[in-house]
Amino acid sequence: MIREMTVKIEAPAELMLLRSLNAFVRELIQQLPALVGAEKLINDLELVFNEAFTNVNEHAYPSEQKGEVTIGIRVGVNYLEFRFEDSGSGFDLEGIDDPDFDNPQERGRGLWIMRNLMDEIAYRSAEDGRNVLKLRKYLDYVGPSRHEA
Amino acid sequence: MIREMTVKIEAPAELMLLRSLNAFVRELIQQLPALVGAEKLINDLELVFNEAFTNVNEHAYPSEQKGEVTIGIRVGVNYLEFRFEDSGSGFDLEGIDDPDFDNPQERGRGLWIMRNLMDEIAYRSAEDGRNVLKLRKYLDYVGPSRHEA
Amino acid sequence: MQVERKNGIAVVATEERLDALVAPDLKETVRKLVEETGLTKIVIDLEKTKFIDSSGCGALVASLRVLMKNSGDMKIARPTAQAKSLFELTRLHRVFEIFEDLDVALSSFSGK
Amino acid sequence: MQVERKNGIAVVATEERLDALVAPDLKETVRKLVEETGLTKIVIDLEKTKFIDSSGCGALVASLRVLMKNSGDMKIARPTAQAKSLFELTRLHRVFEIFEDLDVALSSFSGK
Ligand SMILES: Nc1ncnc2c1ncn2[C@@H]1O[C@H](COP(=O)(O)OP(=O)(O)O)[C@@H](O)[C@H]1O
Ligand SMILES: Nc1ncnc2c1ncn2[C@@H]1O[C@H](COP(=O)(O)OP(=O)(O)O)[C@@H](O)[C@H]1O
Repeated sequence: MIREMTVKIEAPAELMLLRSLNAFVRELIQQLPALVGAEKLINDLELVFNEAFTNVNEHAYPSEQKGEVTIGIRVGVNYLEFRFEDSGSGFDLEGIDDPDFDNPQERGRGLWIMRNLMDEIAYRSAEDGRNVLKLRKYLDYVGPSRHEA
Repeated sequence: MIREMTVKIEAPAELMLLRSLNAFVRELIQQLPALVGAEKLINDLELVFNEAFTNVNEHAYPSEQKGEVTIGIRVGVNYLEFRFEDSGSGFDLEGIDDPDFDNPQERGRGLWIMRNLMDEIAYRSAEDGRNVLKLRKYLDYVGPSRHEA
Repeated sequence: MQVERKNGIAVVATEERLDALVAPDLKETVRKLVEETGLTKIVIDLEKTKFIDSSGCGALVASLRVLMKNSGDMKIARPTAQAKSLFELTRLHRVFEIFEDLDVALSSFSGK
Repeated sequence: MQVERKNGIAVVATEERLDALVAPDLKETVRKLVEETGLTKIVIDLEKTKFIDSSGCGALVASLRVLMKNSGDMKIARPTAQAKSLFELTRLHRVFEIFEDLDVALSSFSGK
């Protein structure tokens, strides 16, 4: 039934879309054979998606001039991948430190959450001004479709 | 706060996406100032979206070879518009009769629902093999953003 | 979907959504009830169904037909506001026998 | 967000989602409580909050700071499984005083 599939969403990076996009992702992934009933994992993946979207909303563009975000959601044979593409300022992922746990700040937990809950995280600022954050989680595939894929 | 916005979704026309797309639309539109608390209207719009997606899933492509659908959701100053674009067989919208109410059939209520619940419905099969169904509902705009738009 | 038997009547309780994803299950459930258990009096309990669409309506029409062909009948119980409004829009409120109360739906069979 | 007073302590009950959409409201609510009513003992009741994210955590950290600066304190009551797991991931379970029971959270102030 389930096969590999990719959904691509182009939208303004507006906070107003946060919950509707989250709802979409949650409804989608909870149907995946590897995730049926896996409440904790579904929560984690929704949270990661939420953090990545919030970051584009908050950091990619100057505040009064929200640009666009292109989101890719890929259901692979044994993984789930989120891609967030913006044409904003970009940043240096490697240069972002872990949160200061001894002196907790208001901000700075988003990337920590993404790094810890996902198996792969990669960020690339391309020459053409497009920045892409790629987040991947491997899932134990269960169900018949591995063979069909 | 709310401005005009367009969200574009490219996805396979798979039934598996029906509920997640519906959830997205519902979450999105229930935040619109004109729709806050308007349960019946929110239900109607979700139903129309649901019918249009189901039709692409069921009719646009041969059954074992589901193609792609491109969905546009446009929040206008005083309207909401759904666009469903497929590259399938296409059909003649004007040629589709109303359901036979005296001899109820299993099928044939989708377009009736869309026609009755929306203010505008238009279908175009373009030369390039793209078919576009456009569904529009005018909303009484409330809130500050009319002036900003 | 949950099926229960009450005095020779099957009560089929549908889930939160009765759409193209589950419409085939509903038809199949009713067909099996008729073929395998011989039950032809069925109440469809829509209490939990917050969302029904044209595919759901289609499955109900198909089920009614199967039951009538087998000298049975189908009643609908406890439709939500969304279901009622869709039945009216599609004129199915004139086709289905609809009850606000499950027990009344059940006892409506006994006259026959 | 709902605010109630119980014996000089404010109980702020957050909604189903505590994300970037409402994090500013929480900070603002706490700031106003302190500035306008002088209340500096606050329990954040997370019972209804099925989803909290880094913005929600940030609003809680900011609130705790404001309260401590005003010689008050903040306790967290009834976190859901999702909230508990996020507090652990972000090590905030060592920063916040967290209670499974709302009354225990409330009475934890009285020792001071
Ligand atoms: N999409 C993005 N575009 C530009 N900068 C970003 C983006 N995502 C993250 N950043 C940068 O990384 C920093 C850390 O992000 P994060 O860990 O999520 O914490 P926070 O968002 O609370 O600051 C941000 O403050 C910002 O400078
Ligand atoms: N996207 C589409 N592509 C091709 N044909 C379509 C499409 N949407 C509708 N149709 C045609 O219009 C007919 C009526 O559709 P509808 O009123 O929704 O009823 P149903 O889907 O139950 O047949 C369909 O049977 C189909 O032939």
